[in-house]
Amino acid sequence: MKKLINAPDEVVADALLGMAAAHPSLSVNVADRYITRAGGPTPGKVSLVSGGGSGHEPLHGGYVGYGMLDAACPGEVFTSPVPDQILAATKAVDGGAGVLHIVKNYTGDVLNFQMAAELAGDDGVRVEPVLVNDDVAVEDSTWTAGRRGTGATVLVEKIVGAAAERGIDLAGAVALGREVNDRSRSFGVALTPCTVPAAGKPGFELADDEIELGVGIHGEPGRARGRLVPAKEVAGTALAAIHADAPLSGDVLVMVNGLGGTPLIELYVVFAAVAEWLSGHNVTIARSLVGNYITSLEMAGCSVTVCRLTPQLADLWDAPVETPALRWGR
Amino acid sequence: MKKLINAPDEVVADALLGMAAAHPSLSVNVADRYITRAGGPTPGKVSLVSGGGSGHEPLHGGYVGYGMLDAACPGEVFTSPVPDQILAATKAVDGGAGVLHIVKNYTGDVLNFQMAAELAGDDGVRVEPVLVNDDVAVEDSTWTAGRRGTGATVLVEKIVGAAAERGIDLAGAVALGREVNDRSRSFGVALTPCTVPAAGKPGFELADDEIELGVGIHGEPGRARGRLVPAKEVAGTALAAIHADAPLSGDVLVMVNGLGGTPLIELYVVFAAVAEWLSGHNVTIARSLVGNYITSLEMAGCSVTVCRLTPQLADLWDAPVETPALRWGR
Amino acid sequence: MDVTRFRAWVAETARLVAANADRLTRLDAAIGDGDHGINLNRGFQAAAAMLEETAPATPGAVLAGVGRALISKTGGASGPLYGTGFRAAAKTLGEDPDVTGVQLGAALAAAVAGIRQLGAAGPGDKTMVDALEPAVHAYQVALDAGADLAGAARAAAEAAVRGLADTVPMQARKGRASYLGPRTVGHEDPGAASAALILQALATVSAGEAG
Amino acid sequence: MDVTRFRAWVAETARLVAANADRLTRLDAAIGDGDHGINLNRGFQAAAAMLEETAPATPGAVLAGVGRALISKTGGASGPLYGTGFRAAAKTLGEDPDVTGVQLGAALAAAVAGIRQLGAAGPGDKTMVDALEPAVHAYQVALDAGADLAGAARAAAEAAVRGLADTVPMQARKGRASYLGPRTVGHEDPGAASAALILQALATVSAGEAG
Ligand SMILES: Nc1ncnc2c1ncn2[C@@H]1O[C@H](COP(=O)(O)OP(=O)(O)O)[C@@H](O)[C@H]1O
Ligand SMILES: Nc1ncnc2c1ncn2[C@@H]1O[C@H](COP(=O)(O)OP(=O)(O)O)[C@@H](O)[C@H]1O
Ligand SMILES: [Mg+2]
Ligand SMILES: [Mg+2]
Ligand SMILES: [Mg+2]
Ligand SMILES: [Mg+2]
Repeated sequence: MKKLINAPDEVVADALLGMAAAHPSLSVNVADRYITRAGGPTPGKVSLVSGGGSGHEPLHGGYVGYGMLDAACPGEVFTSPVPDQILAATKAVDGGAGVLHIVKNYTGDVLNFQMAAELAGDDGVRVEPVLVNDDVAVEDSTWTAGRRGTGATVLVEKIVGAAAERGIDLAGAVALGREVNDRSRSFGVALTPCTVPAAGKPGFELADDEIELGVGIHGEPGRARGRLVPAKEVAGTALAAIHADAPLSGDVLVMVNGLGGTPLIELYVVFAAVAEWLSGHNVTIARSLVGNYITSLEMAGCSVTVCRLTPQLADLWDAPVETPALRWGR
Repeated sequence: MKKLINAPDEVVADALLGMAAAHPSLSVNVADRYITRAGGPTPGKVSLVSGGGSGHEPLHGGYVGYGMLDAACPGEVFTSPVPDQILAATKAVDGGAGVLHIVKNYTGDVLNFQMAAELAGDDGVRVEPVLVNDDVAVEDSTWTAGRRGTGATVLVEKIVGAAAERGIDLAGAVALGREVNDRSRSFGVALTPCTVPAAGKPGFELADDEIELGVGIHGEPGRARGRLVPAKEVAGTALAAIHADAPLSGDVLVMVNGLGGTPLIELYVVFAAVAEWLSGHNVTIARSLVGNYITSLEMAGCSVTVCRLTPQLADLWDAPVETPALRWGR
Repeated sequence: MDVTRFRAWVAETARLVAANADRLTRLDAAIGDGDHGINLNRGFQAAAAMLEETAPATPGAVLAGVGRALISKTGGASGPLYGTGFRAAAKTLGEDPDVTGVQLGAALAAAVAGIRQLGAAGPGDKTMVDALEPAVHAYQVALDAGADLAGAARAAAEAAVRGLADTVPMQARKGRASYLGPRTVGHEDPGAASAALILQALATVSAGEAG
Repeated sequence: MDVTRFRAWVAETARLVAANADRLTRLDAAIGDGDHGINLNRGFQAAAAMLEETAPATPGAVLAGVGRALISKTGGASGPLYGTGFRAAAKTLGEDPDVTGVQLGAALAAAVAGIRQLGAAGPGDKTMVDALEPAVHAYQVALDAGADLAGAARAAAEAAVRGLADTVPMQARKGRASYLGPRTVGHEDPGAASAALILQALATVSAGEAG
């Protein structure tokens, strides 16, 4: 295992110290493991809290700031946070209008956020959850844990965050979050595995000519193993899976996201292929993101997320945002 | 070689197509290999043109936009651009106030920009170069090619770009660029090699417990090979080399830059170590950047750049910038 | 079974989980995200440490404290699930200083019920439930057949190991492993493996109980 | 040596560079950035293609066109350097349809002078100059000793190969390799290796020249 760390069990704490030193706009509670805006809660505004395992940076801490999250709760690497830290963050940012929990649909995240929400309710804080489950690589079924939450999480945090700054209420925030999630789909491909620091070895092995299709963001293998194919075929596979699940048309927001170990030049090569596929299907790229926004440690590969926009969603996407990882308009 | 590409000799063209599709704010000339602002030249403003080999993304194309570059010229991967494309870009963005060539100090870049500048002069365009040579891993000497240009390039492009928007003239831009370069120092460390697509094999081999100290941004080995040590020691080595070359004090801008394959969580771990070292030496981090800003394909590792700020430089750093890779204030 | 033995149970579980952490993590790497051993080891170390500090007076207090510690320190899916299980078991024991075989059976049944309710997993979903459910059943059967607490605990531990083996051919329908669908067939479920360890520890410490 | 032979020289150089591209790139990977073979192959393929299209009428026009093509297509340090060298050589030839051994010697000398002026590298800096300089010198010595163009070209090619070998113990002071300092000792310089190929090609095509 080759990493720029001090010790496997100090990675999360050290990274939080780094965020605190790098971003005066954040208030980082290293001991209790949560990050809030330095300014504190905005009275009367619905507060957004998200969290999950670490190793997905900039998600979630990098999205704390004006127009996006009020707090983020990083768990151990790839391990959901515990109720204590979620509860502490929830109480710290409640501005009286209630708190929205943006939860990626993983059993661990769901259960820990649920327990925290119950405890917060006991303390008089109104909490509503929004589940993100956009990964089409996983079959949707009420008999299973359902779909994973991946790239759409960034979109939900940005769009609902913008609406919260404009004064949307908690029920409206829940509905908007569900709408963004329902309109979004993602598909991921891995070229290499990644290594959880505490584990010390890669999660799986891949031959030089093999890739994993339909991976999530936790270094897990995908739904199937395939041959290393040109970027155009990778993009085609991802978009075909998305299109088959929820037919694409009109204006879309496209995110070509790097999983952590893939250089930007390759992400642009993939984006070109995605753009070609979409224009061939009369779909218009109205907004786009290319880069590392929701990662899986040093895994090489990418995920493609497509959100079918409405004028309202596009307007909220364009609204000012000021976070360490996403910033425009101020 | 495992990459998300279509063919080794199509990487640069495909990536340019991707940039064109992703960024309406850019005008990408794929055939002639240069990128300008979609708006065209700003009359009366000194124009900034930079370029170099591809594989360093977001450098340089990602820095084209308001407050930074007017044009970027990407060469083949790790190969300096040719005079033709530099000349075409220089003429395309000249707003009448002259063109500043921001050139990283590599023989190839220097010679090709020099030839382009001569040709542009023949065509009546005033061109002045600024050389960036901030890498302390290389001994400075008039008998050699001198020092490499690395992280400081981002700072020169941002700060001189801001001054250009405010109306600085060509001579002033040259002087300011030199000042930023003179006040900046960098040091890089690699944990893994990287593979040039056309070459197909890594530039060097490293054992699981080895790192390369003092690497540049072209997949080359460093000045020396060392043992894999904790992030604190890596940061200490980099900062000690910088401090020995140009003693640090007062307010500084710190960039902890990922070389392409290192996840953000590790960069924050390094930033924490850098912050600890600096505060122990009574140096104040006044501004900071953490992320992938000048990369070496998928190489794992990082570089540390420190610029000793003046109030004027800090003010220009804070000025609005609107590019695909660096954006704030608008 | 008195408070000392309950504390011994937790200590022995912590020891077993630590000793098997790599194995649990390897199992989780195959069909999950490779952290189950790490998570559970963190959780039970915290639980054991908590017992050292607070020295709860009754079996119920021991299990309630373990439940809280697991929920606070484990993370992942297994933390809330095991934590909820231990807390549900604690509730059935009240303040009693000494726990009979019958009471322990009721506590174990309550634990599994709590876990099933929270996680909504049933038998055959390839989860810890596939080791816990048969264990609780075997415990009852043994008691009804006249076994004492220790004997029933041994029967439960053996059934849990069989239940773990039975997860191999199953396709996961709950938890992270469900994302891999058919690729989960042929692997043991890590949570079922850790459940077997917890019951193994119970059998070990209760051996020689009068009950 | 007439225009046909000059074009043959370029074609043979392009063939040799293509055949040795991997070797040149490997040498560059050891002490540079691993693209010399790729760069030069791109440059000389473009130069050869240009000759096919434009079919220049004189030796001088051939070399001038090659120089422009190398500058426009090669990139890196070697493109401007070799390009400048060919253009400097072209200037000395003017419009002459046929080039004597003496003229060729002057052209080669002008090429090296142009390269040295642009790159500011001298003997011992571990660059192409360490193959070119001795080659030009050997060419002159051979001519003075009564050799014909072909003989002098052979002497130049042999000297270039020796010059390449002499770069092994040198520490690079120019170009990318200089960044590696002492670590460059023990390696051949890639540009010296490609320079030897260019002179090798000259010896091959000029063999049997009356001169
Ligand atoms: N819904 C559920 N009900 C019961 N057990 C579950 C459920 N989901 C997961 N598990 C158990 O949890 C185990 C994984 O735990 P762990 O790896 O610690 O958490 P995570 O999956 O969040 O990484 C699985 O092997 C399975 O036995
Ligand atoms: N200043 C210089 N003068 C003469 N030759 C040089 C100089 N700098 C570099 N070279 C030659 O160029 C070769 C490298 O060429 P190439 O790899 O194509 O360019 P780059 O170094 O830009 O990648 C070196 O091996 C050396 O022989
Ligand atoms: Mg986990
Ligand atoms: Mg090069
Ligand atoms: Mg797990
Ligand atoms: Mg080179």
